[in-house]
Amino acid sequence: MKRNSILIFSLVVILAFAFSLSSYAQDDPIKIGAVNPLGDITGDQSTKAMELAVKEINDNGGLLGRPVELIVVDSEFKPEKGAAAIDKLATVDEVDFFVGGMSSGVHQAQIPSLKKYKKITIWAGAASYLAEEAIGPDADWYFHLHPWDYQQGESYGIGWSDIAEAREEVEIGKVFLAYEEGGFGTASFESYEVLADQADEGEGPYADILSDFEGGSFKSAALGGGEYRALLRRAKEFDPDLFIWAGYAADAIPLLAQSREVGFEPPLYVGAPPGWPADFEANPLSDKVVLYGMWAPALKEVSEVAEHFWDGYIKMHQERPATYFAPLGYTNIMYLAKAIENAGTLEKEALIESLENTEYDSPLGTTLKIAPSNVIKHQGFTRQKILQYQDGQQHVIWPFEVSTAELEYPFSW
Amino acid sequence: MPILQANNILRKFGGLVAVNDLSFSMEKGEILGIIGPNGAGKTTVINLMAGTLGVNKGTIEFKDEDITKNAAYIRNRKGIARTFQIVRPLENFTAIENIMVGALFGKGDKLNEARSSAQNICNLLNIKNVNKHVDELTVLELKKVELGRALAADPEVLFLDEIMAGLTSDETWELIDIVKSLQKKDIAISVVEHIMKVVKELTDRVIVLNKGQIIAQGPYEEVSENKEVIAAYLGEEE
Amino acid sequence: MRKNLIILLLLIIALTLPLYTGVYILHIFSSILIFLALSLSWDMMLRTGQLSFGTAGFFGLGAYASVLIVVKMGFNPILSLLIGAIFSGLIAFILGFIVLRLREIYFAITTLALTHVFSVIIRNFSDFTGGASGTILANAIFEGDPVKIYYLILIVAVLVIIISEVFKRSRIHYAINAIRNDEITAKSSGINVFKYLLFVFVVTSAIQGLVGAVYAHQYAFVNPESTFSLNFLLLPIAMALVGGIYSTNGPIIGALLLGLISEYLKLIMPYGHLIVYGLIIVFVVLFLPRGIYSTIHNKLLKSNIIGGDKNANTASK
Amino acid sequence: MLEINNLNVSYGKIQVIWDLSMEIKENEAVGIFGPNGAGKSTLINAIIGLVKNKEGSIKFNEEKIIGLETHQIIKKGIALVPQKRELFPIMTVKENLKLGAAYIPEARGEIKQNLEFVYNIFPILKEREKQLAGTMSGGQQRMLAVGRALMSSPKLLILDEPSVGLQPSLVTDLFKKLNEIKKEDVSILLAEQNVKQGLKVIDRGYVLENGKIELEDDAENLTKNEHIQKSYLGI
Amino acid sequence: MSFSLNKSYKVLLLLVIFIVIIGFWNPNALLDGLQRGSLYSLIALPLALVLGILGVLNLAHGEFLTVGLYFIFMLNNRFNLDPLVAIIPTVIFLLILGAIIYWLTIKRVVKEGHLSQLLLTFGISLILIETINIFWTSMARNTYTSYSYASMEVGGFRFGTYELLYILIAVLVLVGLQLFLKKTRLGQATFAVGQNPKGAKIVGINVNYVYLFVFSVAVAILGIVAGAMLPRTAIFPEVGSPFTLKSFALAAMAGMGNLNGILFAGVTLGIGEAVINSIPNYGGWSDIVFFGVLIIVIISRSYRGAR
Repeated sequence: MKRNSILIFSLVVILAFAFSLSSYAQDDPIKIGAVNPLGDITGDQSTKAMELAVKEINDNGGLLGRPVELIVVDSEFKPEKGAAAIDKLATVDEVDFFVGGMSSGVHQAQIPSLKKYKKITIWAGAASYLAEEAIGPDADWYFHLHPWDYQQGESYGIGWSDIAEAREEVEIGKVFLAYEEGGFGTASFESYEVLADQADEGEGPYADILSDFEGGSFKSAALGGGEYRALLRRAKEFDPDLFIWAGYAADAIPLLAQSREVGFEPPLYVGAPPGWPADFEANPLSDKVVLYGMWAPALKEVSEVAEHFWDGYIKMHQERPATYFAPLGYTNIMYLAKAIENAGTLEKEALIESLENTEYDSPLGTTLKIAPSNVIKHQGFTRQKILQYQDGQQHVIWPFEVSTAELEYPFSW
Repeated sequence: MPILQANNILRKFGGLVAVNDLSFSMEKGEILGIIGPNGAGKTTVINLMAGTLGVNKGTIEFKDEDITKNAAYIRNRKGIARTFQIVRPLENFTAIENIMVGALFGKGDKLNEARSSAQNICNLLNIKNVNKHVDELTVLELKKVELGRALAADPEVLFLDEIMAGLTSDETWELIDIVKSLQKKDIAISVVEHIMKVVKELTDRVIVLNKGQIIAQGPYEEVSENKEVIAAYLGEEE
Repeated sequence: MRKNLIILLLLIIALTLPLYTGVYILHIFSSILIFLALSLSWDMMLRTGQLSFGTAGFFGLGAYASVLIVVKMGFNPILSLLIGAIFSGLIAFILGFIVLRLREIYFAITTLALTHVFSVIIRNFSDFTGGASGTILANAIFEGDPVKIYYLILIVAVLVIIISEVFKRSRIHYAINAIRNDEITAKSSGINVFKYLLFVFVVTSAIQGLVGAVYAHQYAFVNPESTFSLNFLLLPIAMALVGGIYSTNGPIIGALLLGLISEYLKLIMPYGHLIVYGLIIVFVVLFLPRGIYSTIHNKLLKSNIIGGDKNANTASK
Repeated sequence: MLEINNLNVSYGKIQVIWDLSMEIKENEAVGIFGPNGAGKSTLINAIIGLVKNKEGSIKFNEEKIIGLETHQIIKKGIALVPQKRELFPIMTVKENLKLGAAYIPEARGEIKQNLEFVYNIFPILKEREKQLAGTMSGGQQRMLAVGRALMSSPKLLILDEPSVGLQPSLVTDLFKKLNEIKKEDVSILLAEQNVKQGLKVIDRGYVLENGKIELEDDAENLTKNEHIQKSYLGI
Repeated sequence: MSFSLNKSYKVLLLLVIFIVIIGFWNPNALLDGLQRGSLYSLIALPLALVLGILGVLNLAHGEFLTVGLYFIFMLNNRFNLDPLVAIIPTVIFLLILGAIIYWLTIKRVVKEGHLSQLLLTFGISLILIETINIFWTSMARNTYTSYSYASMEVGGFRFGTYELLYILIAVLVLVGLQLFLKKTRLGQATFAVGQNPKGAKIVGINVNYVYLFVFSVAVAILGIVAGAMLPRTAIFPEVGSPFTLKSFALAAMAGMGNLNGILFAGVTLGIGEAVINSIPNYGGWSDIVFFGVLIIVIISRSYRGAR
């Protein structure tokens, strides 16, 4: 008897739950399902940029004569929630495509689900090589836009080689990497180690420029750390030509402040977090700090797409894009739309072929082009950019084609 | 032959010697009274015998076996049971479940056996509200439950710590009769009591403790005349 | 009789769920069952009076043990789930001799600290564990078949529910309930307190290890950040408390309710749903302090709608 | 001064005090006797507001105090010497005493006189005024508890079984001090198991059995009364 | 509840020896550890106060710090108030916030068991984090102050000066609390309630009022910490969260309610962490120091039977 109330109660909850879902069922539009961590600035802005793209597409009459609908589910940065989101989008909303991004941990949990549906998936986040291995070489429906962690290290090697060639005084012999001890930083370190070994053998992108490499880990302020001085003193002793840190936005200012405190002044001070703090450029400490990334607001000066995106985003959301995940999210949708238009159909084989062949001039300032990477067939961007904070503005230094300013060298307090 | 024997046991709390070089023994079927003024160490003696506390020195023998090193639960299983001065019923249980705990673990009954042995004990002790939660029981019932839990372990030695405290006169008599009936089952019983009429009525023999030592022993009538005992109780008259 | 009927009905619903719901609902229920099992295992330890904060730690150990044994030694995945359970149980057995001397908040903080220690050790032995990046499985268990995974998790959850009920109906119940109430009385009633604490600690840790292993195999990866996440501690506790502690039904109701509410809230309000979630928790503590199950149950009991089945009514004092 | 009418008190579901009425007059010392568990402490806790579950009327100086919080009742001029003393173990003797007055508006100005008064009655407290309360012997702690209660310049002093845990000689000593305190315009309510000693202090007494008053008489008659002698004067 | 120092003389001696050795071997680690450890202690003090006096384990402790940091950030951002000056309004704001939260929620669970308190404060922490997230997003934010990275060089030994402020504030707050507890009427009431709530009622102390006061003051102290921290740290919605556990660890290590002990425990662990941090390639183990030492202290204490 006592379980009766429980039973009825659970039934009511289940029914209400199921009922709420039925309202999602609609037929007509092309449905794109996005999974992003909405509580986080990256996921939030990426989603908003996707909404902008969808709005633009629909304003232009949709795709293949059909409107486009974006259905967003929050991953909450939790693996099981992110994976369930894929199932919801596939089975309840019956979306045609998956898009989304961020955390590798969440993405790894989504991969079994993605493999179940084998729908065309265009992923904007997750850089860990483990995610790539988990996807495996056979997933021809899987397109990955963000450069993998090893590609990032590679591309900087190319960039610095270019810069060193163009600017005689720039020296990149000794590199010190400070990395946060979690998955993100450790993956960077591992890929740098590989590149350094290659350079020792006279191979790889760092072959001509790198002579000595050392790394050290720290606990990120984002995870309760924030004490870097011991590590910075080690770096100071090592006396690198290029100092680079791979941590999170929360580490940016404290690291700089503590570097200054211990008197550490490397000629190149580089940060490679996934995002930067709000108004970082307004902080005087930021001057001449080099950053790795995919995008800078300044790109709107040299790229029409970037300018178009910038204006559109601000108009629609009354806020500025603050992370490169915003233009990347926009790219995510626009690239898919363009491929659909090129293919003229939603049929999977044809569309995959079209995606392989479609090139898209992205607001990131580079053209998106699909090529195989270490494991998967369909990798999008492989290059990051080298940027620099100059006088309260982010400028693109390299690739030279889209550069908005020259490297200011050397870094000094 | 004594069933339980304490040889020169000593227990300190920090610097305070609570029980000092104490020896005594208990025989089958006798009721031994342990009396003495407040703070004499009576409850400590029970704690030491039941294993709730360990001794610093000395040995305890039960049926010619050295049990000094045995933990409380082992002593209980071997046949030494006790009640507590302030009743400590298991609050989430009903009356009968409290008693079942004794049967289950002290005696090693199976679950269904334990229920029937507990029911038997309830009958023996005249506990009527067997399925009431302990927080609904009267003081007398709680005392009986406490006694019942100890009895359920089927003990050969039973320590009763101020089991009459807080009862009315009628209730006290009821409980005295119950304890006497236990004596007939050949259980060696030891009672700590403040109420002298109970001691007088119940015990075959008493030991009088003061400051952790025995100052007198023998039948109650004899001991109650002892000058040292009276002084210990009343203090030196000024 | 009637009670059995309802249990049967619920079991039939659970067993036939894949027939009339889609993959998504199945996935949600799989997650809920995972947390349900964790919540119940935490509650089972609590019934001894020991507040454990080690749930996430043993969850993570089990996950790592089972994944690594598959990746490094090519074990059968199903078998590896058992290895996960055994490994967590074994570590709990060893640690139990040390930490089960502790009580209350000291036990809680030590088990929590152990969780961190586990994760730091695993992160730093990167050659074997994959370090901070973690390790992936080539394939999710059952090739990711959601129905099979659902049944696997259902079996685990039912197993845990059965263990919980066995605990409630056997002498274990009398022992651990007595220990929680009054350790000294328990000892002088012949109960080997340490043995029972150790037993329950090992069993519940093994359950947590098993659940961790299943979770890892469902998603085919482990890494220190997500596998030792405090979500696997805080959510199960919240579920048990919201539902009602010291019972089998409480954590079940709590897990179902919080699991469904959180998913539902997320769909109806993408932004800020966690605030509402927090408000619900605060509300429950303030107005239903014994948890939903116990509150409803006691109300019904008082109004004599249901009989005096006192066994089930073991809410906090 | 204190007037209790038809008081019923329960702990949870168990009713402990049944329809109890009693009174204490100005400058009177009243005893409540009864064995363990008779309800003496519960009655005192009800008066002082430490037990919430109660019905009936309790008036102090014509003012209704039932339902007030403990700290409010204390401020009306009632002081308690609890059975378990309830001292502040890691404060010194002097600090403990001062706390007795610090939160009573009337007593705050009289700290000096009261301190002197207490030291006079219990010279040992003066000797040990810098010692931590927790390190003193049971008897000294009892004196400190009485002293702390006196610091609040109470009109009514309630003592809950002050003899528990004390050596008989100390009990005798303590009750002598109570006789001294009695002279100082203070009413006393003394709950005791130890009737023999208690009767030396009080003017009038109630005998409590199972939450009900069985007997009320003046001290002299109580001493003679067969009933209590039999039940409680065993030793 | 023991505020006394007496028992910790031996520990103190060991600590001094430890510090001297570290000082000779690696002065940088010593200073880093002292500064960090002081910060840990500062944050742990109010948690220990609430735990010791109310008996409430506040899981939202770190979130109150977060709220303080954001409040100061806002004052700095909008009104250009220096973070250290902004401490004053922030302390007042947090005092009021603490009082409100106490009245609305904590008050009802003070007498309940630890479990209700845990769940309640867990709910509160969730609400606080998510509210901040909605207002300010998850983006990390900073203030800029020119003094926050100042450093000095004495005889070739270079060290940062700003975080010396942590040590100073930690000592000041601790001394202030001790003086307050010893010298003021409210402080004595607090001290009394901490030792014996029933005894406190009996001497006429309004225990509920003391609880309210202690909880609010504990939250308000976090305002001071927030002001000192902000120039050196980035803020984001979870910035305070990791400190709850660390504070709890320190309180447990010091022994419940031992305020002096918290400073010693914090400094010891801070130095321990700094030492591990300064060993190349073993920095990843520094968490082990914190939790390993914690476990060892708790267990060894239980073996001595002083639970």
